[in-house]
Parts: sequence; C-alpha cells; structure tokens
Amino acid sequence: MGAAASSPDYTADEMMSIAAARSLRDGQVCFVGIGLPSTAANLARRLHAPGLVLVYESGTLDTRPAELPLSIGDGILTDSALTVVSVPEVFNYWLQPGRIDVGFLSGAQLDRFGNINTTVIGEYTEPDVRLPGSGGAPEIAASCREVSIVMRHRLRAFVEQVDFVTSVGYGTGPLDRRMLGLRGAGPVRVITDLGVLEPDPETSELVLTALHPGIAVEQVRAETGWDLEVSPDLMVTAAPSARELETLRGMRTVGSHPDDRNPDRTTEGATE
Amino acid sequence: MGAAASSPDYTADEMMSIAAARSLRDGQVCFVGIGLPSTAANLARRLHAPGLVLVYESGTLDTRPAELPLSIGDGILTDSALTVVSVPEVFNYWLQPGRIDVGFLSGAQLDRFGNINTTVIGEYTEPDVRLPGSGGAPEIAASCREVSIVMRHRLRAFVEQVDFVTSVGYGTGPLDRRMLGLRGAGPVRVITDLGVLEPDPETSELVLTALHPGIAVEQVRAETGWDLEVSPDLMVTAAPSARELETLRGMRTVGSHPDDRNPDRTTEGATE
Amino acid sequence: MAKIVSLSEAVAELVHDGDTAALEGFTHLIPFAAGHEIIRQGRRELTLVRMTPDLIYDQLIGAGCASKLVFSWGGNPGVGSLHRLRDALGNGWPAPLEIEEHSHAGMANRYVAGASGLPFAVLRGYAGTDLPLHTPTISTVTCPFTGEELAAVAALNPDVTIVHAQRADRAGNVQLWGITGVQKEAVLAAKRSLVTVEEIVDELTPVPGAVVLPSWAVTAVAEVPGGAAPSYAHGYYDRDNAAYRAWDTISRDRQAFTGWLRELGVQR
Amino acid sequence: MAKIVSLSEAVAELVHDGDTAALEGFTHLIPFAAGHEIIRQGRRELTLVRMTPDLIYDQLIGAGCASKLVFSWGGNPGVGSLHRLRDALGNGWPAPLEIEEHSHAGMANRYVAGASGLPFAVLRGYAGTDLPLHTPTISTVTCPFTGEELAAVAALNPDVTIVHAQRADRAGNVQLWGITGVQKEAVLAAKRSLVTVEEIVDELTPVPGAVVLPSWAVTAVAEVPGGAAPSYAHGYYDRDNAAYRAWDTISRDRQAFTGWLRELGVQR
Repeated sequence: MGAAASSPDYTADEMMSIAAARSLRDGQVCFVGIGLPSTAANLARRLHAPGLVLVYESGTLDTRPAELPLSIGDGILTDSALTVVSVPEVFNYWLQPGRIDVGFLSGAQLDRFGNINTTVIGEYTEPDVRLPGSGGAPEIAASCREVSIVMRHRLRAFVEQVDFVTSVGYGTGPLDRRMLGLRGAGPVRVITDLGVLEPDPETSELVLTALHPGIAVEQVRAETGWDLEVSPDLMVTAAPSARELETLRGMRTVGSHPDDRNPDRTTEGATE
Repeated sequence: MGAAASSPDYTADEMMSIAAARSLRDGQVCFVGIGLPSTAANLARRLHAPGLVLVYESGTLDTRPAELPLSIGDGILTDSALTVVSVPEVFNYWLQPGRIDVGFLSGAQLDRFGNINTTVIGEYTEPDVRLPGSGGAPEIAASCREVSIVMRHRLRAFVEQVDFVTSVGYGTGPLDRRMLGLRGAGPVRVITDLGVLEPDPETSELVLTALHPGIAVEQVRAETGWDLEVSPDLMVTAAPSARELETLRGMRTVGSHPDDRNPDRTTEGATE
Repeated sequence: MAKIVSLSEAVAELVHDGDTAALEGFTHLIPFAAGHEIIRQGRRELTLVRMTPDLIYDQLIGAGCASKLVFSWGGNPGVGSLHRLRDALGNGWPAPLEIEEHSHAGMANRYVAGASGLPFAVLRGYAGTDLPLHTPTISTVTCPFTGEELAAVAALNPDVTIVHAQRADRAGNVQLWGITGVQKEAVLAAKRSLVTVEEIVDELTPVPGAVVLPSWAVTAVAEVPGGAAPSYAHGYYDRDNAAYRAWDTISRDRQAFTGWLRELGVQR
Repeated sequence: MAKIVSLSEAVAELVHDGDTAALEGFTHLIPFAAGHEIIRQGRRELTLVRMTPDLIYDQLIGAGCASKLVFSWGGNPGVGSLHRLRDALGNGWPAPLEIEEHSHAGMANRYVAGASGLPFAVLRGYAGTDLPLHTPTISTVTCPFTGEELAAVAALNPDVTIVHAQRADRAGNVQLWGITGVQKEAVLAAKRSLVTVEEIVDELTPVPGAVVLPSWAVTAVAEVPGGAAPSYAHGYYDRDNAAYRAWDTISRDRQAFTGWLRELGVQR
C-alpha cells in the first residue's frame, strides 16, 4: 500500500525520509534518535543543511558520521564528533535547558494530540506488547524547541488516545504544555509515509496539512484512528528529486549487511 | 615567642609543618588547601607517605607536584595530576560523598569546639576585618572523614567563640554534627606551632594533648582564649629529625622568590 | 586502592545473590565478559540496573539471575526487541521479573545523585507522562526560591557496579574513552565496583576525551581482553553487529537460548 | 553560531551597565584583558559574579564598575587580601559594594543549576554555618524519598559570562584545557557569552583533558593573545607570580591604584 504503487521511482519510506530531511534547516541543532530520524538528519546534512548540528543521546555533540550509525552509540559517532560528553551532561547541560532546536521522535502509537507511546500496548501491568520504553524521548519531547515526529502511517499506530503516555505532545489540549511546565513548543509536525500532519493552532489536534504525491486523503483517513481533519490549505509534497534519492540510497549503514537496507526497524522505540 | 627561642635548630613554624605532615598516613586521600596544609601534605608525601593522594579544590586529583604550588590552581598541579576534573565535579563527586579521608583547614579564628572563622572579625555587616570568606572550607569541614586544622597559636585566633561560623567543627557540643546531618567526624586534631589540641571524646571541647619540645603548658594557655584543659596523657612531640628538616627546607615554591620562604602567609583563609 | 584480580575471583567476591548490580556502558564498553561470569557463577535474585538493558541483561535475565530490572530503554539497539526480557515479563520464564522504569534523563540523574552522596536529584522530566504512576522512585520537589515544581528521582546506589574500560595501570587507576556514558557516575555511586579492562599497562598515556577513575575509587580491576565483545572498545575492536543480529534469532526461542547457555558452560 | 569579533566590539555589544556579569577561571585562564576592556569602556553598576574574585575583580571594583559582588573566596591567592575590595566594602570607595556570599561548593552548584536550566541545585552544604543568615540565595529542600533536609542554592544565570580559552577554530568552537574550573557551566548558564582566546586556528586538534564549547553555545569569540595574564594559559605562558605580589602594593593605596588605572588608559 501507500505511495509505492503510484510512484514506481521511490518507496513510501524514501518519501518519508526525504520529507523529514527537508523539514530541517541549515544551522539548526538537532537531537537525533536512531533509525528514521538519524537517516533523515544525515540526509539533510548531505543535501541542503551542511551546517546541521547533530547531537546523539550517547553524548556525541556535532557529529558528522560518514556512514549511518546502526546504534545510538556507534564508534563512528565518536570519531566524527566535535566533542563527546557524558550521558548525564548531554541530558542536563544540552537537552534540558532548551539548547536543542529540533528533536526527532518516533513511536509505536501516536494520538490526536501528538502524545507518543513507546512503553506498552495495553495495560502497563499486563501488556499485550511490551515495547522498549522511554529512552531519551520524554525529555526530548519536553525540552526541544520543537519536535518532529517521523513514523509510518498505520491504523494501529495512529490512535485516538495512546495506551501509555511515554512522551507528551499536547496532552489533552492546547493548555497542557504550559500547565505542565514544558518549555519546548511540542510536536510541530508529524511526517509519515503518506503525508504530513500539523497541530491546529487553536485546538492542538493534529490535522492533515500535506499529502505525499499520489496519496489520497481517504487513504490517510483510513489509516488514522481519529476523525482526521484536513487543512483547507492542504499541500502536496514535492516528489523526491533525483539528487535526494541518489543521496539517500548512497548512505551506507556502518558494518552494513543486506538487512541494513531498512535503517528504521527500530521505530517502535523513540530513541534508544 | 614560641619554640624558636628554646630550639635553635628549627622554627616553630617548621615544627608545626612537620607535626602536621606526621599526622598523615600513607595511602590516605587528602583534600589540601593552599599554604600550611599544602606544605604539610607535600612534606608527608616526601617522607613517610609516598602514596598519599592529594586532591586540590581546583580539580586536580592525585597530583604530585615537584615544587610547592603558590596558589590552589597552579599549572604544576595539572602537570603532575592523575586527572583534572571540573570544580563542580571535585565538590560533588569527590568531596561531598565522603570519599576524602582527611581535610586540612586553617582559619583566622578557631573556637573551643573547633569551629572556624574565615569570613569576618566583628559583625558581618560592619566588620572590623573582612577576611577572604569560605572557599571550599565549609564543605571540607562537613564531608571529609576527618579534619585536621593547622594554624599558629595566638590569643587573637584561639577564641572562646568565633565571630562567624564559616566552617563547623562541633558546633556547640558533641551532638551538633549529627543533628546537622554532617557525615564526617569533624576536627580530630589542631596542630599549632606550640602543640596539639584534640577534642575531648565526651564534650568535644578541644584540649591540649601534646606540647612541642620546649613549650610549656602555661605558654599555650596564655595564647588560648578559653580555659584550656590539659589531657592527663599530655605528650611531647618528637623534635624534627634532620631528614624532616632537610626535606622541608628543600621544598621550593613555584616561581620562587625570597618571599616564598613562608609558604603560609594566607593561613587567614582556610582555602582559596 | 583497587586490587588487581582475576574476573572469576572478582565476581565471586563482589557480586552476591540478592545484590543490586549495575553493569553499565552506553552501547560502548558493555561488560559482557563480567555478565557471562555472573551467569556461570549462578547468581540469583539480582536487581539489575542499567539504562539500556541490551543483550547482556537479556542473557542474565534468561539465565535466571535476576528478580528485578531497573532501566530506561530495553531493546536490541538497531535490531529490535529483547526476547528473553519479554518472556520473563510476559510469562515469568525462567523467573518472574519485577520492573522499575525510568527515562534516560531520570536514570542518568539517579546515578549522578548516587555518585554525589545525595538522596535524590532534580530534573525537568516526566511531567505529563504516565511513568510516575508506576514508578515510586519518581516524585516532585518545589523550588524554594521560585515555587516551581520539578521532578525528583531517588538516588541509585548499587551494591556493585561493573564497567569495562580500555586500560588500567598497575596501581589500578582506570582510563576509558570514546562514549563514556554514565560509567563514572555508576562506579562512584556503588558500594563496590569492578572494572574489567582490555589491558593493564605500565603507564596511562593521556588520551583526549578520556575519563580516569583513580584507583582509590575502584574496588577491583580485572584484565579481560575482549571483555566488551560483542559491543566494542574504542581503539581496540569494533562492535560485532552480526552478533547483535544473530541474538535476535537465538533469543526468540527458549531452546535456542538454552543451547547458548550450554555453550557458555552453564548446565540447567 | 559564535561571531568572531574584536575584544572592544564584544565588550561594547555584550556587557551593559547594570548587567550581572561573570568572569570565570579558577586561578587559570582568568579573562584579565576582557576585564580591563570593561574598565576602559567605563561600565557601571555591574553585579560581578565569580568564585574567586582575584585581582581582576579588585581592579573592576576599584575602577568603580561594580555595585555588587557575588563570590565565595576573595583574596589574592598566595599573597593576601584584596585591598580594593576591602576599601569598597569598608569605606564605600569608589562606590558602595553590596555582597552575596557563598561557599565554593554552593557557587559551583549555582552555575550547574544555571547551565542545566534548573532554578536551584541541591547540595550537602552550609549546615550549621552562619552563611544562610546573610545570604538569601541559600535555602533548604526536603528529599521526597527520605525526608532528609538538604541545602538548596538558587541558580546563577548571568546576563553575560566571559572566559578565556587557549583556542578557537574559525567556526567559533572553543577549546580549553588544564584546570577548567567552572568555565563550561558559567558559559552555559549565561544569556550571552564571550570567550577570549590565545589564538584562532584552522583546526582544534584534540587535547587530553580539554573541554570543548561548541560554537552554537557561545555568543562571541575574540582573539586576545596573552588575554589571561598575569594569570596563566596552560601550554602558552606561566602565571606571573611577581605581578600578583606587586598588586599587593599597588592596591593598598588609592593613589597608586589610580596611577595604575591611568596606565590602563582610564582618566578619572
């Protein structure tokens, strides 16, 4: 399903990674989780944002890996970093005070207010599926100036309300972040393999603001567990350029292996 | 005055430094302030305690300076250190949890319960003399497993009650440290140029437990502002050995200068 | 001063049934050999503490060493799930497993508090999440100056912390570099500590970015070349990504896992 | 990204009358040249923050730049007192000076809280001392887990922090090593920051023990060779102990001090 059928030149996942990369601006400081976020951020760095600053929660600041890391703590991140700090320092001195422009997150479930679940499907004490847990995500969601969410658009994942709030988006509405003392703006966009959702400025509910080429609104609504509203200014994403596709496909994962063709197998966990 | 008259071979200050050095045991970890403490600790390291670990509040851990530093942050401390940590780290990870065996302190005033003043003589808001202030001393006094105080025995300095409690000894008596939550044992000895005072195990009041050679009890009492009790087991300190004196006199202060012959001019401040 | 001992002696002496044990290393320098030795020596009822449980805790849990896990992200990095962990949580195999779950920021600060001799740490965290509902070591404090409410987490002070480092000198001073994670804090927070090292050398030549743990802050050092494999030791060997992938297959199946245990030298 | 500018531009742009300004450096790398530029530009009513005021603050205070001092140890290290500080405190010359006094541990933790985006820090400190009676930025908090009472200190967030470092690259990334004190925390706690450096280089070769401040965490960098003298810059020049001693004589006397100011290029 998805874009692949109508766009034989690229896959829906490629469109998603490229759309995510495009959302980053040169010179921004970006807190990167492994998988799709890392792919998107490293792609942006190779395309329009050579001065993008990548911070990984392993403590590698301003790292420029020549290949994609397989995990958040790969040696390749150290070798190319401006400096490496301890894990307490990366959270306390770099993330917490709001020094990071963009945090990239993913999750197993996302709800209409942009809250993310990477903990359990079902009840916490008797879960249907036990997920990896929080990692750095709750504080990334709280403290980055803005958050971008990247995840595949599937009905089981895009739910009315998450089973467990691992990372807060807008809580139950537009006032919650301020009441909770969260200082970042929260999720400003959700980039999926079908399109882009953004929070309504009034209600903070996620609405469809862009479709990837060849995707219909009904396709997106069918994969969304709430009554998804569509922006009156609905855009269509530009198709991947040859250069974007070539660059994305040319990025190799460290110690690579046929399985590494999909560097996003861990999207169920937001970060490690 | 003091020992010099009756002991032409060495000065009272030399006796004090040597007595202080002798109080340190090999393998101990010692938090060192500048001046007399630094002299004593470095002397001990050259005599009977080659494995003495010196920690300076500038963050230099296990430093082995070939010459005496003039200040707490001299380059010579860095060059010979096992490692250098930040100032927050030296206080939070190394001093605060009680990892330091012995803290050396000095002061402008010391009272009968071992409390130290390095802040003001007189009223805080209208002081007669403004002193350097706390530096690292309050937390050294609180957290080291034990504290040694080294200071010249003078009536104006050994007072009934300090004008300002910069660093707590035993507060107002034997129960105070526990009530205040201070985890180190407090000052276990005060080494002066006349002798040694130690806290009475019952009352925590400082009593005279040793005289340096040639010093009389009355001399000490005349320089003490409270009714100094004398231990029934009063000892006499062994006179400096030739090796001790030679080693002490051979220690050169960095960038030395005629004025550096007395490396203890800053004893009014406990540490920098 | 740290004693220099063999790995088996160190584990025998420092890790006891029922202990709270932290084996740390953030992707890098994970003390696998020490974990395997704990399995071989058959420790039981451990409370295992670690930000990222990783394969090493999947193995310890599968081997029945643990009764509780304290963690913040439990996965096989870059590969998927920890199947032994899931089996213990879901099915109580081979033993029921209690969990205490935090975020990375919370866990890191719990070690910082532990290393600092404080009973708790303050952070901006957890607000609005469901974690505080299930984790009693998360609470709040109010700033005495501004009145603002912040998160508080209880200090972690493991009975024993085990980390792996590149080098130690003969006096037992330890040096590690690359991604240094929370190793310093985990060692300083612990009552006892063991550092396994790639090699023991005459002198610790300074290395940019290195963390040095003085001998007097470490209980024991054991020379265990390759002791971090299949994770990696910066400057010594790379991460064995294939082994991480292979674990997915081994760990999915109790029988395959039991075979792996047997190969480790454990009869069950 | 840090702008690379001249020292006079940087001070003109980043340091304003009435600011809270921290010039840090623990004995090592004290930003003397920047302090002198502040004197030359005639800033007034500064709240000067620094663990160890040292000569640089004696000079700023004597020059009338400050209305308040926040500190933990005010002396001429290894020499004696700061006479300009004493004269301001005791006689209000050249202007009255308010003080806010802490211990080193308290000041260091205030910077840590500031750098961490927290309103306060917790420490074991001050208990039983007379400091909390006079310093309103010292309070207490109770551990929500153990009930224990601990000291709390208010975060420090200077309007501007100035430090000196050995090197920066052309992108404005900064590298300093040797005794690194609280410089990282002081810069990260500040709203604006200036780093003066011995030299600007093409590439920051890694150095053992170095702290690196990324360009995006610094406001401005100015190349000022010798900018830490008479303190020292590890690897560049030694501490001028004679200048520290000579200051004792200069600073004892208002007239001698005024002469010193005139030599600095200040008319008064």
